[in-house]
Amino acid sequence: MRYLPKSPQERQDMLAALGMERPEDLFAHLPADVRLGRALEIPTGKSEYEIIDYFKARAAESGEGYPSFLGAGAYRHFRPVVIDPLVTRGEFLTSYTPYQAEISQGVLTTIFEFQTMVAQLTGMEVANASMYDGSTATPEAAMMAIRLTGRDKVLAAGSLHPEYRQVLDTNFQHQAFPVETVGYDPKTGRLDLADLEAKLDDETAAFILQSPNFFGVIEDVKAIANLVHSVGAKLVVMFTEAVSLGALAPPKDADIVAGELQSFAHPPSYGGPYCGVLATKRDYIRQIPGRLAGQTVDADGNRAFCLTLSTREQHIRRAKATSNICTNQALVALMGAVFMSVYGKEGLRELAAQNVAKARYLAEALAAKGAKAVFTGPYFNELVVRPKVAPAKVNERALENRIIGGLDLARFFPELEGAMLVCATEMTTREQIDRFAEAFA
Amino acid sequence: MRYLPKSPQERQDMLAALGMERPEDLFAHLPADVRLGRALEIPTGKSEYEIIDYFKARAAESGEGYPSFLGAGAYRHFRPVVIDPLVTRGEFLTSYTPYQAEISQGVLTTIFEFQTMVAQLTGMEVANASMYDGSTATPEAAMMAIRLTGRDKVLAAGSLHPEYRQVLDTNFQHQAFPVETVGYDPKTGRLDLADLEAKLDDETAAFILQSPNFFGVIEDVKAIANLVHSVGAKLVVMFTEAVSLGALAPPKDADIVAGELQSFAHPPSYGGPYCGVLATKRDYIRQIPGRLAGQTVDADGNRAFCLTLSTREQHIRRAKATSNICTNQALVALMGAVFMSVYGKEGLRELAAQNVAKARYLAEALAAKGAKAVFTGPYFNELVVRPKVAPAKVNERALENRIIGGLDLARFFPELEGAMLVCATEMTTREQIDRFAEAFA
Amino acid sequence: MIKKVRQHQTQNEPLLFERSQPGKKAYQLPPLDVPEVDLAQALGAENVRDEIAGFPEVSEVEVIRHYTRLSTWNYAIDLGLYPLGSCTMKYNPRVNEHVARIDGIAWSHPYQPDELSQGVLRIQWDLETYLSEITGMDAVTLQPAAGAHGELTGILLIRAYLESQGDARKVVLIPDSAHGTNPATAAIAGYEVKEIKSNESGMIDLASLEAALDDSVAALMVTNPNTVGIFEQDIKKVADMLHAKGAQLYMDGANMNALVGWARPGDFGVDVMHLNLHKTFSTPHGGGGPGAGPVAVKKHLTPHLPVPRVVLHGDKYVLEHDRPGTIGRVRAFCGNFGVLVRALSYILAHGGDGLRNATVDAVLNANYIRKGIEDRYHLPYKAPSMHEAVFADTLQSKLGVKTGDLAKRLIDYGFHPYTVSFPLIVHGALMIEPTETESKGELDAFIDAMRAIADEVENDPELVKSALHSTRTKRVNETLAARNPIVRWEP
Amino acid sequence: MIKKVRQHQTQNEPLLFERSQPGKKAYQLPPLDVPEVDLAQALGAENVRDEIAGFPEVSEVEVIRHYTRLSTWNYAIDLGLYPLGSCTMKYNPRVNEHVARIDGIAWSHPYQPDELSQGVLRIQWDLETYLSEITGMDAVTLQPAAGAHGELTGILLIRAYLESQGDARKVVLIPDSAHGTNPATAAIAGYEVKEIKSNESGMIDLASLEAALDDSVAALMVTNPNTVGIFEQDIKKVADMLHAKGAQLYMDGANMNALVGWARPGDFGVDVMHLNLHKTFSTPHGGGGPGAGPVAVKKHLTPHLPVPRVVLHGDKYVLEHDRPGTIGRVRAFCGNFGVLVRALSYILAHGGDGLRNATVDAVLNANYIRKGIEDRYHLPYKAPSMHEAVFADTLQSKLGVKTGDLAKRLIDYGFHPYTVSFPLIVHGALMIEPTETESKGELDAFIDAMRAIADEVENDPELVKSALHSTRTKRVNETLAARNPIVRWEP
Ligand SMILES: Cc1ncc(COP(=O)(O)O)c(C=O)c1O
Ligand SMILES: Cc1ncc(COP(=O)(O)O)c(C=O)c1O
Repeated sequence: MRYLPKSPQERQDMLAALGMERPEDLFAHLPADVRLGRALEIPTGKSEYEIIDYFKARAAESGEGYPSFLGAGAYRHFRPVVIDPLVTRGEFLTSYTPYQAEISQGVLTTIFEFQTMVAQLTGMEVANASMYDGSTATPEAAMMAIRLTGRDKVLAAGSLHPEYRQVLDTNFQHQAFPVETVGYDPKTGRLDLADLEAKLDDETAAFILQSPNFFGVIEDVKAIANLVHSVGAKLVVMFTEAVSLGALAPPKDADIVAGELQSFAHPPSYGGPYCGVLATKRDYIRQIPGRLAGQTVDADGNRAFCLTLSTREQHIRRAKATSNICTNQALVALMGAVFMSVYGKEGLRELAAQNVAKARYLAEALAAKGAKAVFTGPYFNELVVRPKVAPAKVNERALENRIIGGLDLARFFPELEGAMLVCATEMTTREQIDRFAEAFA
Repeated sequence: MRYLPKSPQERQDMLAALGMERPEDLFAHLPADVRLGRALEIPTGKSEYEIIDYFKARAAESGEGYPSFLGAGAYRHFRPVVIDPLVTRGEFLTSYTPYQAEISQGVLTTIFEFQTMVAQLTGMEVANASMYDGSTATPEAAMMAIRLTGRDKVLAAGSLHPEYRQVLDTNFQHQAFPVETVGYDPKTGRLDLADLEAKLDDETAAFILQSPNFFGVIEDVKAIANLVHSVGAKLVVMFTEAVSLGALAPPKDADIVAGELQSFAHPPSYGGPYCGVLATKRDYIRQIPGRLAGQTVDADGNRAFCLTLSTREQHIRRAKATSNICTNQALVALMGAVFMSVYGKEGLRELAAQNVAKARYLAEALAAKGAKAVFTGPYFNELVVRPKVAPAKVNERALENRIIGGLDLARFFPELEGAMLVCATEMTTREQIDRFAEAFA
Repeated sequence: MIKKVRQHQTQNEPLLFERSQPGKKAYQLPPLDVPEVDLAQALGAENVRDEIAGFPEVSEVEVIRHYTRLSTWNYAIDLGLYPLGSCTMKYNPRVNEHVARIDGIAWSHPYQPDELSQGVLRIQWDLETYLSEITGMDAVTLQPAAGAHGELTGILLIRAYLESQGDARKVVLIPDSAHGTNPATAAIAGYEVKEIKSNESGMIDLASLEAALDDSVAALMVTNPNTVGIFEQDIKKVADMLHAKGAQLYMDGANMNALVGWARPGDFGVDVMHLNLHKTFSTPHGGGGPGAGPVAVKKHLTPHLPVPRVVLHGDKYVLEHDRPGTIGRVRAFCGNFGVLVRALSYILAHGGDGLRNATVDAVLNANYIRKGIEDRYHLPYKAPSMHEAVFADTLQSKLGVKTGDLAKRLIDYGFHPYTVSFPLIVHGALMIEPTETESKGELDAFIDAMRAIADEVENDPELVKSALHSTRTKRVNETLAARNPIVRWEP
Repeated sequence: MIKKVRQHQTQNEPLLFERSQPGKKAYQLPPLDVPEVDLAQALGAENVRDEIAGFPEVSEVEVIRHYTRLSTWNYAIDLGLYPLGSCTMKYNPRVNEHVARIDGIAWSHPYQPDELSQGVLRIQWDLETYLSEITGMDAVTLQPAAGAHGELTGILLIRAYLESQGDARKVVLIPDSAHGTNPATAAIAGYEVKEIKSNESGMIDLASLEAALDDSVAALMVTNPNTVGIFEQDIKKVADMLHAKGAQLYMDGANMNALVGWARPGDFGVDVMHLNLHKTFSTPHGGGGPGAGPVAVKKHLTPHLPVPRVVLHGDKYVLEHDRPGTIGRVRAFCGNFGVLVRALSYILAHGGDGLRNATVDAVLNANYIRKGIEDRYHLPYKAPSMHEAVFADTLQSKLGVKTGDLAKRLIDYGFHPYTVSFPLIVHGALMIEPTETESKGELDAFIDAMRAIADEVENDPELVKSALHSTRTKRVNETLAARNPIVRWEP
């Protein structure tokens, strides 16, 4: 088999060196009743051409080439061509976690740069090397706030990505940590500050906000931070659309900023692998979950990098670790780092500005067809509209024109029955928007 | 612009360092009447996404995804997936000709391995680093024979690839080198030995044969070699389908073997870039055109490689060089080397055997529709058939089913009016053949 | 004498931020095909950021050179043996990368309608089917993003099941040889961790298990083969003991590369387990991730599996979201889908027989190395090795040379070291896992190097303790890094 | 002090043949979907070969490691400055590689019908159009596979034209500064070569031209800017002198990177020229090729252009094959099409203004380097430099250090050397062409290195003469290689 670099003779020689004759002998010590007496029922091995055909066939069954107006936590953005040739260099693609710093400086340097760029982007002081994704970063951030405050009540905005909230609940339901929801203003789509104020108390460890929130609406982080801090709780600000940070004031009043970096160079890929990030204040560094690369020197006095503060982590601290995370999303983080290198300071802003412009054109095109924006709050590249017909109907019509429509909000928000979330990015063309608008007629 | 790594300030500083103010100053010394007074009429620079869209549109206009039964010097074969990730590593892709051996051992080693594998494949003793392609290798091989023999008359088989012959004529017409054609047997499709014998004389420098020839027919190289050598001439054997060498006895009775390696890992790519090869006897090494990598040692006594015998080449020998070739097809040769590494000894044979089997199935499928094979000689993966209707008609029908048919031979061989050359490779599926056969009904 | 590597130059490279110059660009966007908008107007002036201070500005060629140069400072599987015990660093087939990038797969959106997602759902269905067959379990969820995430999912499944039986219980038992994620996971799932001693042959000590096993115990988390590379001979008895007490058996499947095609956890009493697709199933580690940690369960746990589930309605695949007994959602969307694609590609390439043969070579390689050096390094446990062999630096530490020193010296010899100082039950551990994708030549070179180093320790211990001698970066001061953490660049 | 590189390890690797073992495989083919056939039966037993003696047998992971390891022994543009004079080693944009691999482009067959080839024909049409605009010539053929091939095509065009005027003539004049391919080409085209001296400012000496110019002269092959990087001030006069004698002016366009957007050969009297797309237009050199050498001509030469020609019939592109005056076919099919795709991609990326700006930076970089070292190295010709600056080792050779030694020492400093000992008119030449895709930082580092080496020559010439000191392969014995040529592996 092409993945096994042994000739039959070599295999025999090696068995002989062990005083064995047949491969079976290697497993002779397994208790007879645990050994599998038969071959696995999996079709015999395929050539790479058959494998490619299999996946091409699957791709053709998966909406290949359809324009789409879906966002809601997974966004379509241009991927600079340089990304794949760089991240698929064997030295990056096929290396392990850089525990042996001296022969891992390549990866370590990119992590250090990644941490720096994420911190710059989010307005925080420090960032970690990555989390699984935005959704799993949510309980990690909440746990961190709980450790920081010694309190255990958590509040979460009702406009937090519903699946992020579900992941938070799954993680918390079995610990005694209550999670309460703070409502949103049905007019603006922004957080209901009164409700927040009412629910905040000196038991509150953290309030988890998302901005732009699930409805695409930009929150007033400063005002919210003041309320949260007034009771000594921590403000966690989540984001799902990293591109928004090219234009939006970073949530620097937050204590922890966590979110999803998928928009930076990873295609939607049916939901993963993505790249969670977690950034915070320098003072909280010892409570950060996951890996951190730090700067130091080597024996020659040259600048060098290594994984650091690992006493926080499971392989040292075991049951008392800040998190159980081990493998993270390094390669996707590297894609993000290359993406940020390519766009840079001016590029990210221009990219964000194009997203804003496309979403405005989309909003007007749909409004012209009677699908008005549901919320008045400022939005980035997605918004909630209420078509004259049912969202399901709109999407059905769009699909007939080989267009993937928006997200029917009834799925997550019964009170928003009849409304849908639509998204436009720099990849969405005017012509696609015009065609999509037809479905609202 | 993204390809120019200068900030505006840096550019100004550098101009200043030269005592200049404006970019124009760098060209001030050009005579006024040669300077271009206007901007070039080329649309302003495009983003890579627009560039990709442009080429995707062109691809869609170029028969993308059509099965094809064309061969005739450009063949469709599987490309092992490992090839592109390896040959596009910057160290290979973006390096120059390895004149500085000490920092070019990577490329030099691959050339040395390439030369070895080509020699093994062709049954010759030595091979060069590559020629432009099979067609240009033809006059190079002929010139080599002329130098070796001191004679100047060249005979070429009528079944040599017609475009190879045209290139030979273009190169020779302006030198006093006559080129004569040796006919083929209209029954077998093999060389007309009598005609060869009649035309060979002691003026003859070389006879240029192709096997498998343009009709896909395998020639009796040994018999032909005997005739050619009997008058002291050199036998040049060309090939266009390298995969055939996985199954066919190598033309070891030839003095020079030249041909086209495109089949080894380069897609048809509308005709190029391909990879010409030239192999011969060790005694003739100083008459070889083009680059040669040779083994030597470095100052530490370690095995090393370098370009060698460059006294043959234009940059040293100038007007007396064995050829004017400088840039060759190194990267395509590297693809070929990786291809040969992947298939190896057993793989090439199995690959060739699959081609033989597919071509036999094709022949039977077409015969069943009344398109009989025109020649009786043994063939590899392409053959000449005579459909009941005109080839143009067959191809037209095939095209209606989104299939690219065969080559109408009337284009090159008036006497074969009504016949067509069809090819099947390991990529041609039974189902495609069956569908193509419909067009012959 | 070092035969594997030779000294060469590698390019230096500053940090991106040190390369940055105002106005350099590596990007260009297509012109807007819709009216431009004023950001302040559209977003509200107070919401618009000023420039991202310190963010890099470089050109395309500088991006290419930056990452290309950095890459040359890194060791990788594509360069040679990477014998990290417990990590299963095997060859990552390139076709996996190729198929994961096919447009319809890479660009499919998790919320696109099921009828337009039949292909991506089928991929998950097929992978679940094959993983069930390989593990001998009844069902699989592909949601978890990595092994540790799979552990959490698995423990939550046990908790949900036990709750449905009336009592979630309080304690999770974990052998002292376990990986750190096991106790960390149990704690996060709200369980108290009790450690079980290993016996003199490196296996679970049945007596200590017996002693610790009362009806407060929810589960035992066992790794099999365990972290010293030994198959737990009594695994069935262990399962019976647990089940008799109403507790569940969780298996950490990180070492599944030793069993695929030869033994199935489902056949030896495991109730729930995770797999590491980035180990056993060849998806690339990429410098630390991404991975995927599917969880396989027995029938009694299936009602509790996380949502969504891929189910087949007639001939259509659909995502099922509401399942009464579910523990809920463990990750947004459908897990690390792109990693699942790669793993399926690997399984298709091998097929059933191929996977079985791969396991043979994995175990053969480990034992071949064991045989090659066991006369020079202390082997604490003599039981037959499976996919990895674990040694101790006992002989060398007598001469003041520790496993960490041996590891650095191994780098001078051109190899990535084994896993250092894990598992904790072996003092000064050298944990060596070659995997099946290493040639005899590479293994022989490794054995020669290990033996040569053993000689050096005897003849010139200083040479070994003062390693590294041949890398562009010499020993890195990790203490300094931790004492004064600098985790970002500052102007 | 060397700041650009640091020593690191690189993996050793034997030749493929030395890795080979009977029965190892890196391939698998899909099962045959048609009946198998017996080779001996199908082909005739006498035509079937026995196994390919010595051919390699390795596995996929070994293929990956073999070429990956070898690649680490190689310098490249992606690693740093590659200032080979006359070679225009500029950054090769990755998008070019991407588009050349789009299915419909990579898999289009040269004999597929024109109506099914509109896209690939349009690509050629657009490229010809842009190259005509850039050169100021009337027509372009894309057939030639490289510069030298373009030269041959161009000289054959001149021959055909002169023949059509009644006499092909006998002589081609070539300056002594010319590249070796020029005389080699003229000879192959059946012309006698007469050399023209350069004058003290490195330009064509009009007197010697005058003297050599009689009606046996078919053409002058001039490189402009010439190979010392200087623009031929009298180029128009030269053209007039030739035309007055009925001779043609051929321009070697290898140095076109100095002129694009600023001056057009068609505007200064050139009748025919070639371009090197693998220089000026950024297609990768790939270790020596492939390239493409389009030839641009004035109207009077168009009837003789090689077949096929892409022509527009109404709104359809067609390949025109029969053209009475043509010199015939210079290459099978349509030239190095994939290279043409990359060059067009480059032109589209820059656009007209962009190309002009790129030329500015190319000339700026060359002059910046010149300025940076002209006080330490002898500059034989003082005329303003265009895209490259040519120095001589005069000062250093006094101390016994030759340009070749300086080049090797430059490698120790982490740079690929300049072009050594060319052009021949400069004794001990250092021919330096940075191109526009180098940053100021990279140029400053190069200047520092050149100056440091100049110091070393004065303080410690031996150090320089004994270079290399830092590479895995030390000075290679080229004499031995030539004396006893081993050009293939033998068991
Ligand atoms: C035995 C064992 N268990 C669990 C894990 C954790 O898996 P992951 O890193 O995928 O979270 C590892 C990985 O190192 C391991 O070796
Ligand atoms: C001045 C000059 N002319 C001609 C050539 C030959 O071009 P090619 O190598 O593409 O055949 C070169 C390339 O080195 C050159 O520098």
